[in-house]
Amino acid sequence: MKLRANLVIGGSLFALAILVGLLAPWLAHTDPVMDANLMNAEEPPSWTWWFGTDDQGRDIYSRVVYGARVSLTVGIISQLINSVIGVALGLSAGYFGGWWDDVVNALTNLMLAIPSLIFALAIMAVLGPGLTSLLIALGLTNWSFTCRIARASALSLRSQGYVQAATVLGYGDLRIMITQLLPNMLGPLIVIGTLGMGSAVLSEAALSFLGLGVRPPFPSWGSMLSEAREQITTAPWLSIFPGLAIFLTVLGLNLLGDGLRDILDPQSRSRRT
Amino acid sequence: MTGTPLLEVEDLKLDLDTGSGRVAAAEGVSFRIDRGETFGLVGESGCGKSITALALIGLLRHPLSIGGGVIRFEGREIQHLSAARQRDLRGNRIAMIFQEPMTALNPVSPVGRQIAEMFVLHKGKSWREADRLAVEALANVRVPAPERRVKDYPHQLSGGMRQRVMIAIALACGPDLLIADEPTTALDVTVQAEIIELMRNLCAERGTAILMISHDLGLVANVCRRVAVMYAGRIVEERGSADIFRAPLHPYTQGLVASLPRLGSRAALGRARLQEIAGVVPAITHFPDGCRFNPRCAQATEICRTAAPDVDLLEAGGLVRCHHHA
Amino acid sequence: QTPRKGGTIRMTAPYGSSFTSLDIHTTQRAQDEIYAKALHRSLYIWNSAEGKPVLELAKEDVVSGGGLVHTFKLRDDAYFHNGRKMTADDVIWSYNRIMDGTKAFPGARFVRVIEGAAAVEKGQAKEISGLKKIDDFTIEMKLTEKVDPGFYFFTALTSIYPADEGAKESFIQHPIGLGPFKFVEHVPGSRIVLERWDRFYKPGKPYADKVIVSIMAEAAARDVAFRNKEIDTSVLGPAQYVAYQSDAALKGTIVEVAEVFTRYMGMNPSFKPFSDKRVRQAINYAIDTDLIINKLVKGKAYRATSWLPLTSPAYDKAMKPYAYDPAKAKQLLAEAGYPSGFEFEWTTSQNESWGLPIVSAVIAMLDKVGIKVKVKQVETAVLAEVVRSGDYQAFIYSQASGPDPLAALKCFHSATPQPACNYMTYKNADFDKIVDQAGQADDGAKRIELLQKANALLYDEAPVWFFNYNKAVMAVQPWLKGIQLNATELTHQNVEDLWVDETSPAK
Amino acid sequence: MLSFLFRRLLQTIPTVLAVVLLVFVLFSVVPGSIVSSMSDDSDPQVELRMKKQLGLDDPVYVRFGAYIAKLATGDFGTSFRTREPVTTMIAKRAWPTLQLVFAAMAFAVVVGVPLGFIAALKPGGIVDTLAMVVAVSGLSIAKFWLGLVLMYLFALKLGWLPSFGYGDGGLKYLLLPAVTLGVSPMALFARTTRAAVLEIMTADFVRTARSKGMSETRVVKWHVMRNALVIILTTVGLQFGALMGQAVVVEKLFSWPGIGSLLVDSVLQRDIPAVQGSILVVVLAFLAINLLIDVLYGVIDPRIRYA
Amino acid sequence: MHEPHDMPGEGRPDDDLILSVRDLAVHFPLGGGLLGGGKRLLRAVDGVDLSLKRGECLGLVGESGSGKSTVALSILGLLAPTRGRITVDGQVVTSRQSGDRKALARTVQIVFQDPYASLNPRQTVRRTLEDPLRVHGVTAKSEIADRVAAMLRHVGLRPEQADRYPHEFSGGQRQRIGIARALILNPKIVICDEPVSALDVSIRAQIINLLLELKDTLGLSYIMISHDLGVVEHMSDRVAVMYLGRIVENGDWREIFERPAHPYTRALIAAIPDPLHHAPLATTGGDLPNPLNPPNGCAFSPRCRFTVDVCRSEPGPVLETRADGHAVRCWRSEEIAGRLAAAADWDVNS
Ligand SMILES: Nc1ncnc2c1ncn2[C@@H]1O[C@H](COP(=O)(O)OP(=O)(O)OP(=O)(O)O)[C@@H](O)[C@H]1O
Ligand SMILES: Nc1ncnc2c1ncn2[C@@H]1O[C@H](COP(=O)(O)OP(=O)(O)OP(=O)(O)O)[C@@H](O)[C@H]1O
Ligand SMILES: [Mg+2]
Ligand SMILES: [Mg+2]
Repeated sequence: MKLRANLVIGGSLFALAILVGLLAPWLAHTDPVMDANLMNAEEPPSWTWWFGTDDQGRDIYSRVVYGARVSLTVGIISQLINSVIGVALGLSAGYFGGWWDDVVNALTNLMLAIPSLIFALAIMAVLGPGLTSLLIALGLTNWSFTCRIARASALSLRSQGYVQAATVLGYGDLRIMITQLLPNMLGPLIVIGTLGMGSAVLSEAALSFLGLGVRPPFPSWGSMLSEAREQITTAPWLSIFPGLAIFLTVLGLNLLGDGLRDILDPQSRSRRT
Repeated sequence: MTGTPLLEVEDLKLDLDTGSGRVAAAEGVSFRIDRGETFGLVGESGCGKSITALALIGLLRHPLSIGGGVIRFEGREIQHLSAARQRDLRGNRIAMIFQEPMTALNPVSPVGRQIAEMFVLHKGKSWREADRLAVEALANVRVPAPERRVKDYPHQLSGGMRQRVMIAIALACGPDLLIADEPTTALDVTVQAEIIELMRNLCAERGTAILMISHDLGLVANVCRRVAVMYAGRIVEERGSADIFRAPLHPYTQGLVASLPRLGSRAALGRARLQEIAGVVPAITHFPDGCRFNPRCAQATEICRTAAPDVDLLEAGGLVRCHHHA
Repeated sequence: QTPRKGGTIRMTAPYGSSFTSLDIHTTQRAQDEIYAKALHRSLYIWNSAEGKPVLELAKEDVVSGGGLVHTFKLRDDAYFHNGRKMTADDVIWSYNRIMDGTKAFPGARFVRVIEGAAAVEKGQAKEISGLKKIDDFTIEMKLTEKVDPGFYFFTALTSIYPADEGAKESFIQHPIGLGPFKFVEHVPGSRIVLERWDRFYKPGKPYADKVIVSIMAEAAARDVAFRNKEIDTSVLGPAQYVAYQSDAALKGTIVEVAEVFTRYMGMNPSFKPFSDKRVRQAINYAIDTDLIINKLVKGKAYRATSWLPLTSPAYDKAMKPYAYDPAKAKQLLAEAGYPSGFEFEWTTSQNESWGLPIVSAVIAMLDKVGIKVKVKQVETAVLAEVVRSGDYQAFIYSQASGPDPLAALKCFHSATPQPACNYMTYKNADFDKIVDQAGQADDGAKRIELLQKANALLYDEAPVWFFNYNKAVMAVQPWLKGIQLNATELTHQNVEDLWVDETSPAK
Repeated sequence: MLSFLFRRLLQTIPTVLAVVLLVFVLFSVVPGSIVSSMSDDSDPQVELRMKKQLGLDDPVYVRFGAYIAKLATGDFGTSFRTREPVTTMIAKRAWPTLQLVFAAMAFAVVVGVPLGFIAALKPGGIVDTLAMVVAVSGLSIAKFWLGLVLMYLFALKLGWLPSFGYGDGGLKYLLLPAVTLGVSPMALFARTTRAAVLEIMTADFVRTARSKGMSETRVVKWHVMRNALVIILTTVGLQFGALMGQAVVVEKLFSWPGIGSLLVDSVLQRDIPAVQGSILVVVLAFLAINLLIDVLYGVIDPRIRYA
Repeated sequence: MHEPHDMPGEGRPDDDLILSVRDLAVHFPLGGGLLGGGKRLLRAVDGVDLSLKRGECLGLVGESGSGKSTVALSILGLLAPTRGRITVDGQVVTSRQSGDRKALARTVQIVFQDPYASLNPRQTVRRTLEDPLRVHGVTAKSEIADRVAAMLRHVGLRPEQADRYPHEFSGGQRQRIGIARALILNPKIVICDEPVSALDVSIRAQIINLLLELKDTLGLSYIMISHDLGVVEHMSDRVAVMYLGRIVENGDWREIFERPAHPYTRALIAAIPDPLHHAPLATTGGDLPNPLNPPNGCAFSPRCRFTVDVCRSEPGPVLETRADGHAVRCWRSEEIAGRLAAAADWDVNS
């Protein structure tokens, strides 16, 4: 019962966020960047301005709607990069073992030892702010967990009958990894991926706070929230709506991850939450 | 030791909550065990042996529950007792050992302490006293150097040793009934022999009755005086062990006895094609109508497919649940 | 009201999450001078009331040698915090130290005005030849140009160190100065604590027993702390400026001053469209600068009428800013050959009052006259480099335009190299001539007149979009008295003049 | 045991070297240099001289070699920005960060673990649902936002706690930042504990314990807790890393004088020795803590033995 | 039914030998990783000689951990032997070289114990059976389809079931699929590693019968690994008994079961409970020793009723094949045989 609630609520929240992002041009009332009209600056929420306007007179509702694109792009793409790196390294390390495994292990330990936010911060400082840098910074710094899981799964699957059978049948290594191992470790990986997306959205906000976020004027929720923080008492709507958008989306992803875990990865509940 | 049997199970029904309704995982289970008796319960995987055992000791947990019937221990109904009263019986009067001695012991607690707990729980001993008694208990199950072994953790012991520790725990308070749920399935034959002998001897000394659960008919027949065979949640035959092996009455029992190669049979009779039991064991949610064995039974007739057979009490003692037993 | 003695002053350092260094010679960040004003003293000091530097460690300055030689009579009652009296040797030692070429102290650019200083910097001499000790409290200083040394020797970059102590390694952990307060404790990244120096040379001062300078870069946190009465001063950004103005309880705490910083968009003349004066003017016409100042900067700035700011002695009240006139802008663009506009890349930092938010607002306005903008956002440190290397098409910046108007306008002199401060590599022979004349002028009024002329010329030439002069705003708790309206940097307070009354919650 | 510790220490050396190399390579391609951010001096010669003085005109590999050589003697170099030895800079920042991280961890453990336990005892109950709603919310909220809200609530509205700063190092200054930092690990621990306890409750040995006639409370106390601890400990160890990362945000928000804010400053100002030093210290701290946790494992879980 | 290979295969020419294992040793280094100090060697297999003739079924029995599966995996090239030489159908097995791997795949295959873990849950039965053919260069679609259908029929499944996933089958059916997969490349040798021990009791007979049938129709050779002595006796032509990484007895099935010469073999047989006698079971002393720390001398000496000094000090003698093909590794086998023949009640525990 709880399982379904997780999935349904989480799934709907995430789906909603995606939908908003996709339909942004139709949902938004105004252009999120160009329609700055200082005459309308800092209007509180009203029938005209659903979420109010910011200090440049831009419609916050429209910016939140468009912000979904940036924030979700950051979440999804950076996590995809992480997953690809993590799976490629972890899977091959677990399967081949030996020196390659040692190398991957060392790399993973290295990545685990440097807090990812700090690593991302350093990369951002080097690359400069902007969406691409952000994708790279977040995409390169969060794969260690995926890698560990992939490696552990590969290690345990490697001794499974069907993988041994495939070897005995003369399958090539790549074929074994792709057709025998990968499909059977997908469950936990999807779960981690979902949770990872949520943390990437939060990391984007944190980096924005530190002054190294997405390059404006294109709005991301994190940069909107970060820019609005000074006015939290005087113009709370500036931060409430992007804050809520982040909260609900990450909440959705976390719930979805939990729900998926119950279905896809039931045995590893306690491995990580 | 008079008329009241130690344990009496009558028409026990065990429900499984599948999430979309309840199904009976076992039903109409009735048997009785006298003091000091050895009673065997045999059946294939999933036929309901373990849940029956758990029901007896009051350890069924959601999604399983007792759906009807009576469990009497020394003449008292125990299935409705308060949790505290049930706990007094559990471990103290009715003890249980499980299949996997590795996982059945707490990996981060020394085995001595796990035995000592019994004395603290049921005998009101101090830990110090209990620890001393634990050494004794370990010595009783013929563990060499018990003073040293009590400090060991389960992973430091071999499978056979672990099962001995389980037996020590189970017999610590001198229970009247020992439920052994496949105590040797995870062990090698040589170790199995030792564990079985140990159990048999200790229980005989103390007059403890044994309910021995296994899927190995040969083993149960060797150990127990009476044997019940379960199939798909029902007891299909219950008789003296020699009888049931020599002249099985239920087609399923017949199949079991004939289908497996027994040691020495090839030497004696030459290699013959083994007799097969057709089909597969039905899933709990898809028990067939009528006799549950009918889709696999060579002798099935129309009635087998429509009506569930009743229990036939045999004159020579024991029972059979078949429309056609001769 | 007579100042109360005692109490604790709790100031904030809002420009970063740490002080750069306790060796004030090494750092030129405004952040660091906040504490340095309490700890150190220089030859001169900025007098906010008069709007110019005045003598501090010297009692008298006699000029001779065609305006190039200055003979300073030093105070004989200034004691370092270790109890030793300051002498001419300390001044000479300090200036020599600043010229140590291997250390690249930022104050070198001021001391370099003394003859022979550059030779020390290059390692060709051991001591500055233009600096002579006459006696313990008299010093002679020969300059390379005819300038007012006050503008060169008033900041903390040229603080006088005790010659013996300053050379020790431990100095950086436990600095010793001549200021009204002596060093007690520094928790890096958190705060500096100073306590009254009893032998400070101004009688009766300082008033307070203790000064705490807390480092608080986060405006939102500062806001809470100020409202919560945990700090006595807080620098306000535009948003909070508005909020405090509209809050009855806080309105009275606001202190504001026009600072000598000009905010502008610099245009690179080597980028084709910007080489045309008409295009540059068109940009000035196309932007509704007042609207941005009112709405976006929330009135926390003064409209720029040309380069020199309100508080500059050479400011010309008669000047009027460019009007908002998109039609005129379009026309000028058409005349310049860009009837349908063009596109340029605009490099900016994130700064809230002269960076990205402004750029975002301007984009929309320029869009209306057909000019498209591509934003390139960089960090402040990177922007500084970009600006000095000329690696931009346009940038937006805040540049010091005072206190010395001559120095400020020299930035547009063609002889000034780009990395120095001629960031737009501006070249105009007429302008050069007027500025050169102003430099030679002996008469102050004449000099001002010439500078105003140069300033007006810049207005027409429009090498930049004249945006605004900074209005520095600080909130000051009602119990803190004696705040000075320092146009060079409002947070730089002569702490000996501050005092707190008994309503202060601090012990 | 000692040799185990020694071997583990040896194993950290490659990690440390790799971190050094990584940061070096990263910042050798960086645009904008410390020199330009420190002075807008007009004289390019000065800049050159300064670069020379800071050793910035050498090729990266030379600088790297020199750095490693110094590092081997325990010298982290001199900060470009403050010209102080990095070692002293970090030494002053280490204690506040340690305080913050450990206080946050303590909060997370003390609140999160019991919360998870309580939730697991009645899965699906009201307490469980509430606890898990809190937990998943705690994981989903932007940290600096939470910090601001807490600041407003506890400092401004209620006036219970100071809103910022390290103050005199007293406990009251620590509370808000520590709670802000601790909320997400707290949520995580609540979830991990709950999951661990639920899983252990289905373990065979728990069934054995029940078959002994033990009450549920005793089952939990005698058999579940210690096993759950093993799982929780792993999460705690890993969370230290995340916490040190998040500390960057919290320290900046609360003007907390720790390594995190030093790091951000240094990164933004390209003070490579300071960046290098701070990251190294964070990594070393993380490794040390995890070493400690490995030792703790041995205490709690007898299956792990160090030869 | 007939008993095709019931007679010992003496006198057959040596080229009948399809598999030979000489002095095989597989040692696993343990510890040495993150935890633990020096590495310790686990001698899982330590000097094993085996041979398998064409059409023969060799039973391999022994307690858990005695190294049976390790021998199997080495023959399949899945484990690199520490020592020794394995020849399969004239070809020397080396592990991991993919060229050889394919050739080996067409000669030796394996049926695993656990029918649940040995099928890829994400592949249909068709993929499971077609892929090996493709890997081995069969490209014609029709040929692939035909071979898969034929194989499914061989193992008693219907070809239309091919598009289902493993979880849609019962345990017995899965084991049939596992057998089909092992046979799809027409191997000559099939290693069955406990093929029925994870199956429902009532299903076992089906699989045993199927395996015996296939052996005859397809002319296969088997290595049959099992705990269940009944099954081994039923299926094998020859039986090898393993103890702690070594073969302790090897011979014709009838010899082994009727005249077991090694005390360990005797103990194994004696420990089987007799359902018809409510009699005590024969017990050996204690458990299998820790393979990391094997006893000195003969590995079985601590558990053996006949242990004398030489057993404790000297490792067991070399496995010597007697004239009747029977080989025993025991210092006292002759002696014991003589004494017990006289006593005749050796299986009753003292
Ligand atoms: N916790 C549970 N949830 C759902 N189904 C259960 C649960 N426990 C038991 N069952 C079902 O109840 C039936 C009887 O299970 P039980 O464990 O008694 O079988 P068994 O006869 O002991 O078999 P085995 O030989 O495998 O131990 C099985 O079909 C099983 O799937
Ligand atoms: N990959 C491995 N690494 C380390 N030790 C191993 C490995 N594989 C097997 N072993 C060890 O080698 C010994 C022999 O194992 P093997 O699986 O061959 O025994 P087995 O006779 O097949 O036992 P079972 O009857 O339980 O299948 C065991 O002690 C086992 O623990
Ligand atoms: Mg069971
Ligand atoms: Mg095996």
